[in-house]
Amino acid sequence: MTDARHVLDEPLIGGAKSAADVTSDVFAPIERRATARWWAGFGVAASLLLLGVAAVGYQVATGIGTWGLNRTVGWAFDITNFVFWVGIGHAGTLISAVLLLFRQKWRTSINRAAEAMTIFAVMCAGIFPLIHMGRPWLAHWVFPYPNLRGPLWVNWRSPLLWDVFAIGTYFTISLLFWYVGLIPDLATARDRARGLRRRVLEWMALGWDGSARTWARHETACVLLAALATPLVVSVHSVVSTDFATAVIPGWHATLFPPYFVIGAVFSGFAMVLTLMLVARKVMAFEDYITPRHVGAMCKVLVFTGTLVALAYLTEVFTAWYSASPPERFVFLNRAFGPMAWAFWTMVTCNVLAPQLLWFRRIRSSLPAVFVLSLVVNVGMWFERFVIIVTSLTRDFVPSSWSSYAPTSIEIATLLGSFGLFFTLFLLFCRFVPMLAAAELKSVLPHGAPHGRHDDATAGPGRNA
Amino acid sequence: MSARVQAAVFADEGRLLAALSDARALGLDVVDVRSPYPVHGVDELLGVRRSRLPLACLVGGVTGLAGALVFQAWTSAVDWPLDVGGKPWNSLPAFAPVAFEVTVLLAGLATVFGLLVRSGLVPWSARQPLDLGATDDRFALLFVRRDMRASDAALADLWSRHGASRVVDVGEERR
Amino acid sequence: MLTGGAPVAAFALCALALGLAAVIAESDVRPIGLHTGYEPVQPVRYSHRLHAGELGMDCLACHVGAETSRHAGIPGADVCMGCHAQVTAGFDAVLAEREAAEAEGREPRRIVSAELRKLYDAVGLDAELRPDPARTPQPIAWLRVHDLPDFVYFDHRPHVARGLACQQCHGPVQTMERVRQFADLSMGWCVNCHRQSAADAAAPGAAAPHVSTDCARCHF
Amino acid sequence: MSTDALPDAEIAVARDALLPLQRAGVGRRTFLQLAGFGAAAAVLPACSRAPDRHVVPRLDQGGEPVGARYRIATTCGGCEARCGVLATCRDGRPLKLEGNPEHALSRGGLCAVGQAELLGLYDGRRADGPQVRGRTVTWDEADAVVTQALREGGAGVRLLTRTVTSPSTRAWIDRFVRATGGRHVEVDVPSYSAALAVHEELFGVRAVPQIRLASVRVVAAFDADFLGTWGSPVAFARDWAESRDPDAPTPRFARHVQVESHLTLSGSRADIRIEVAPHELRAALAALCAALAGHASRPAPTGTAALAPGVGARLHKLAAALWAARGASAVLCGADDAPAQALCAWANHLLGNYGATVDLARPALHARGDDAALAQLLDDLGEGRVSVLIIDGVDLAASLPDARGVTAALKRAALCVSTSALEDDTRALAHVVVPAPHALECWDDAEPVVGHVSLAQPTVPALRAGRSLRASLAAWLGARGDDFALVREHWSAELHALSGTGAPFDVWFDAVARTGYVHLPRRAAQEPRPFDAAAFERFVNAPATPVPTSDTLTLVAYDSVALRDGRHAQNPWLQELPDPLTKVVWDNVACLAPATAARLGVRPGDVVRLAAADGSSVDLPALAQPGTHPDVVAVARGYGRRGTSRFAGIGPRWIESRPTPGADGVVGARVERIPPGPVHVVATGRATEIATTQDHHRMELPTHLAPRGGAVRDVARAVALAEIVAKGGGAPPHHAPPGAELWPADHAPRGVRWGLTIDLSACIGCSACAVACQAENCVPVVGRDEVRRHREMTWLRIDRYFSGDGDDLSVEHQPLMCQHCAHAPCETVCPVLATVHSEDGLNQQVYNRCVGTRYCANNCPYKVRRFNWFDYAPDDDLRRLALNPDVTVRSRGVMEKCTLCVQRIAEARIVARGAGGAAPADGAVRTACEESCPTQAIRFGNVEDPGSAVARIARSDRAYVVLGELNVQPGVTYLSRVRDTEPQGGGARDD
Repeated sequence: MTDARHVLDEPLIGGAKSAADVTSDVFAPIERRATARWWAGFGVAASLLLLGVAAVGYQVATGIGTWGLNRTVGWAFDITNFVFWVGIGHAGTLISAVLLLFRQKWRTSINRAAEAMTIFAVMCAGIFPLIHMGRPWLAHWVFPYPNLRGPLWVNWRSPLLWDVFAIGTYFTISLLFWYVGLIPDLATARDRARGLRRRVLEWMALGWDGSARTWARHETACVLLAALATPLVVSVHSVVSTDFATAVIPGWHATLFPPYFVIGAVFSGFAMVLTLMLVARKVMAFEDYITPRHVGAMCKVLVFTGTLVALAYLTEVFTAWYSASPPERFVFLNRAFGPMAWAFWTMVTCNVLAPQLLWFRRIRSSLPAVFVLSLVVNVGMWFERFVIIVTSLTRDFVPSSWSSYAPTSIEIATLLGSFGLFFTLFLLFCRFVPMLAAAELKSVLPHGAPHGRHDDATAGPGRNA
Repeated sequence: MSARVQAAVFADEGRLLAALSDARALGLDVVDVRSPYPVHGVDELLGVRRSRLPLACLVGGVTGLAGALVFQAWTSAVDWPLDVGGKPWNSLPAFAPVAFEVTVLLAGLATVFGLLVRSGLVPWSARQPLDLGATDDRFALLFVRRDMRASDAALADLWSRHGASRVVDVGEERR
Repeated sequence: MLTGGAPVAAFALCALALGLAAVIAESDVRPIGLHTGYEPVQPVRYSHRLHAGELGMDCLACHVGAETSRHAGIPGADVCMGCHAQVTAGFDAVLAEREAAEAEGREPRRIVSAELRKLYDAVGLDAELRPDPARTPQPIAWLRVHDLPDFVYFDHRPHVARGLACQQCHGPVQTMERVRQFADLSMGWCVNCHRQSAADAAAPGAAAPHVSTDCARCHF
Repeated sequence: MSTDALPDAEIAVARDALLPLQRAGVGRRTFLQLAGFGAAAAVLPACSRAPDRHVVPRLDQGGEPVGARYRIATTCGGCEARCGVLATCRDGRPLKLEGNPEHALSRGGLCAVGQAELLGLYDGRRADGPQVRGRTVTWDEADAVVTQALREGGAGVRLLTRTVTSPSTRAWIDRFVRATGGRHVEVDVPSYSAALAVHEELFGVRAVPQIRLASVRVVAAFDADFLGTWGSPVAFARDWAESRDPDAPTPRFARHVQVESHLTLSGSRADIRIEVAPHELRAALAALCAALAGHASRPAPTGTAALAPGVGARLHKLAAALWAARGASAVLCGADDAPAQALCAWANHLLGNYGATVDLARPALHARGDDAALAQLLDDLGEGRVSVLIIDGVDLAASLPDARGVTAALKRAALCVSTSALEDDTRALAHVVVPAPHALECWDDAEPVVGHVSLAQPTVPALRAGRSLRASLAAWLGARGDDFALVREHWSAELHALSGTGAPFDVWFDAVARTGYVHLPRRAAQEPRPFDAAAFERFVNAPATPVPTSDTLTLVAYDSVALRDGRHAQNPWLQELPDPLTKVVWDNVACLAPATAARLGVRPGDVVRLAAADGSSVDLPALAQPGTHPDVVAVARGYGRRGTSRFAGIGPRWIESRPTPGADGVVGARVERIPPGPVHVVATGRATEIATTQDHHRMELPTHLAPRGGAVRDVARAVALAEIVAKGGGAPPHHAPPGAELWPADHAPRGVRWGLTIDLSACIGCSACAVACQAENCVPVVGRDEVRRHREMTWLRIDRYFSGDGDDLSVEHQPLMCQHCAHAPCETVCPVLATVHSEDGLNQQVYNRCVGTRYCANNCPYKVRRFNWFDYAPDDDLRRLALNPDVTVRSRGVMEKCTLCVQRIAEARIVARGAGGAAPADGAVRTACEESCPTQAIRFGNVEDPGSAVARIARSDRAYVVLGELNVQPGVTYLSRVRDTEPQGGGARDD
């Protein structure tokens, strides 16, 4: 039966690995000295991060005026980057939680890195609502804590406050989910380590010993967290979308936004996962674990979500037309043919047209092509948020206040800095944390017992003797 | 007096399960199984009860939902009602997103804390990890010899029959 | 080990974290005026206990602005001179000099206390308390005790008009040798009094005008 | 621990801040006088828990409570119209200027320039004491130098002033001229010399007639921007608004026809606007006169020249309307061209307007300059006949074309004395500077129209040592006395008797000082002579004005509403005031007709060179400005002044910021450098970014983006007078009744909802409200670069929309401020409750709670919220004294917007309750914009009180709310503009 399954389906992991092979493969990169390539990547990422830190420091010290915003366009790069990064995070949760619930075992090769990506992306995202404040040192006022002002609470009706709770919860749950899944692997690393490294890992592995009772609770907890994370991930981008959807500004004021944003987030997130995986696969020598089969599956997700995004674009335009509201209609004409049409058409090209190439197996199986397409989608999804936020704001109701927007060097440096932060964290993650979920990989090895099939396993003890 | 705990180490989960099954038939007191990934079937043989984590999760979630709704309504409509854009004091629909997020947050926190506390997974955990290879590719069956009718020989036979790679003494039983 | 105590532990931890966050965050209100008990040493040792307490002078006698202006105001030296052109020293000192002079059979000399000398210096009077053109009058730089943040508009007039006693906010000044900040002057302190007054004003039969807790009563 | 470093304390305060005063180097004496009650922050080391703040009471308070406000009646010194002013003062200094309702001419209005006079007072660059050859000296030393020169100067003494409106100063000038044997030369920029000469020749009265617009039924203005800069705009605007009341049961609506070569404020408000080039103006007047002559069955006064097609017909219609309104019409001419002025006078004469709406018996005195005398003076200077030249109030070197050699001529005076307190081109050439005090710090008087006299009194102890021309002349004549004594003496000797009062002088003078204004009925009227037809013939047969050749344009240099002739070039409020018509700040531009700009291949911002025939040239950024005649390039005067280099440091400085002055180091370009008339306009190939507050100038959407059925955003609405007349005095209501309420009635009305009504029909776009708001609410000046980035901070902006072009051009002005919506979109989105609604219907913005997410501004459909992108420090520390102590100064990172002058509401409520009332009576609270408005277009009050003025106005059929379809329920109600676009006697609309 198991053999039949293997015949019908490519193995999830190539190279006929044993559990010990998996252990040594997964833990080798974090146990050997860093490669020159890693240092090169880290150098670039850390430099970008430093640039971003300098830009943010200058902006906080000098004023939001160092951004290209104006009386009409109050948000641009800041919230674009925020929504972009939140969106990037979504694929990680989806892969780890939704695919877990659907028992999609191919997730095991990518879920750890995808979850890490989620956490780092949410960290990048979280920075922007903070620094976009005119007085970020008062950011704690968004929390409803008892105070000596009466007490004065917060405005629960503000989508920005919902964001605080959504992003806070999302980050917390993602972090917990990730860490809970990481504990067994940390224990493996601990048991392979010596000296100070072992001390640290002992502390981090929380005394994990692989006990059957603990495993049982661990599995339950993972399923529960996955069940919580799945609606959470939908809610997070829905809440983010309400920043715009509850506003009166044409181009923002759209009931379509929650599903539209969620699907866009999954789309952009999968693109980012692909980008990272294709790089990690090469750099970390994980070709046997991240196989063309994984890439193919993700490409299919990409073309599916990309098509849904295209549908959302069409629906948005249709709703505007059908509303017969002149400002609503205008905003879409203005997007497509106004002064910022270049951004709109960039978005359409990258998000709607480019992913259609993935219908072709030849392109799906060409890793360089997929890599390029994943980058294109990332760019396109950044522009989607830029188009929604900026073009809608520049020309709203009163023509006298129509305005334009151009980023300053500080904003560009801040965007680069957020990529710097993301990649710095990701490279550190590759260096210090097992990048593949070793325990889970072992459970899906061909000789391992499939879940719920212990009959098979007990029936063939000598199979790999 | 406490008994000594011993571990029989296997190279794959199939042998472990078979050995576990036979050991229980022999009346051996199997206290635990250590494995690099969850081995299904062990729970039943060990008699592990269903986890009550879902209950913790539910309690956390319900507390979060109720707490968030009550707190939002109280701060907005009772403690300091402020006219915000002409909206009603108690803007219940607007309270839904935060209520949902707090529900998930508390449910998740309760689950994880439940897991950690119940399993004793804390950084300062007193348990010394045993060097059984159970975090790599070995499967260990931990047992205590206590009031056992089976002889040492029967036991040795059991282990060799199931291909145990080694049997080691791992220390005193902690109860 | 806890049995079934996981949720309890979880909530205890959450509550602790939230409480800690609140304590840390609340530190942001301290700098703006929670200086209850602030009692600076003033350039002149002026005693409110003596003037407002023993002598029973009305607060508004010196702080004239409280009824007619936003600021109660610190009286100018001209107000002090209204009395202290005549009263130049404490009663005991004057009495002692009079007795000494009687004993010595001479005219009593004018006694000028050290603190009042500072006042005369300020208005530019010489030793004989005559205007001295050589001296430049120099106003007295008092230290402000009750000080609100600059983004708060406080007006004495409606509070005095409503019949609030000065002591309600400023404390028993008539017993203070040196004035001390009495209330914490936090926003909550203001707001809760406004709330109470609003409730009182809304009570049936109350004649007092409506009291508001609108932000723009104080912040604009 | 320093509070200064802490966030909450960052919202620094104007309240009682004396520290800046000390920094600004105000003398100790002044400091003490000002220091009614001040606190200076002195942060001590951590020896006490609270940061010690000193409070320094004034030594002698005289029982005056600290912080109480009072008003001093005085007179504006911003221009020669000399409007009445009430200066709101506190603690010995003025904080805000308001129009004086007692003044019979300005009647409570005050223009943008008048409002900004306050900032002129707090100018740290004003000279402190006299200077001789650049060295600061004592008054005695300076006087010694001048009197010595005067003794030796004899008949070579010249006194050059702008028109002197002060009777007491004029008396001293007369004495001075008699005593020295010299001459007094008056000059106006722009010149009214031709009008004066014409009236002298035709009627024997050398004066500009006083125009009474309140009772006219038709007014035709030829190149006379009487609502903006010509004559006495505030008084004219009030009269103009009174003459147009569409809400009366039978609408009384004077038709306003403007004939002009470029768009002016008056042209923007005209019912009918006719574009003619400057060289055609005479022909246009001639055509009008010919048509009028036809109505009167008299021969045309002069031959008529060809006019552009269509113009003649429209002038014929105008003539018919004027003829129908004989005796109740007015023809105004602002051109400094004698034949045109003569034709204008002829028309008024024929229409019987003299003595009715055009008063020459009691004429205006605001313009008495004599170009011939000025030319003579320049000749005298050139030939070395001038020994002492005293210049007061005129920047002659900057005002005349370089080719006239003013600079060289001025250098030839043996002694040149300037009274300018601020650096200018003329003062730079003077040997002696005896700086004049600011109008708000000295005694003065003014008689802008015969018999209408106002008194000016100091509102603050002098911040800078200065002396008025009157006091200087008196001193040089040996009569010691300060301005108070000199003014009082003149009033005692001359004016008291003319007042017709029975009261003794002291009583009368005190009463006048309280009201600030007095009418002198006994001031002798000059009876004009009968119309002198022979003199008229001489004028109209003068040589024709040069006609531009096909490759040249005619340069029209005009006064801008803000800077006028340039005397306010150093006032940052006025520099940053968006021009009502171009919306450009901190710059003057070459306005070209859109067609002309296209023909020349010039895009907005391209720098063009205007080259005159004499070889002089000036470079300016071009702007395609509708309403400009195709043959004209119109440029504002008053820019490119030497003193504006001071603004190099204004505005925030950061890595991408750019300085406010242009490449020459000064703000704008001095177009006065080249003579008006034909110029070659060529592109230089360079381009700059003009700083404007408005990018889109039409309510029509760009055609390629306009959805079907939604091509126009009708935010500023207009309605034809005929529609109102047809309905019997009521236009159809524009707004649908509010829809059903979705939410429970949690916010029951409390009987008070503050709101505004804005009558777009009365609004002339003069921007007085904008500056008044800036002055009242501590709105910072941000500099050119910030405005270029669209970060102006004005709480009240005036949107200006064009529709049509050329003769069909229609211009709307719409003041827009926070609409105080009941369902405010901004409030819902603020996460920290920094903007919420008050019980009395205000949309409150709590600066100290604001964390600066800008979400509210994004979600504001009106885009009226302003964000503090930086800390906007004033360019000059003394300016801090102009900050309103009752309004928080906002720090960076904080949102702000119109509060409906909540500090005034608070004050009124406290006063009302103190007096035992529950709420302020209707009219007791007036917002700064309302109070300043010359036409009373803005009204403030409780809209929930059915008896209030605003509630009454809001019931008008013209009432609508902007973007009513959003159902945000604004508290600001607009009234559609009414425009009389068709010939009298009915007919179809032609707009």
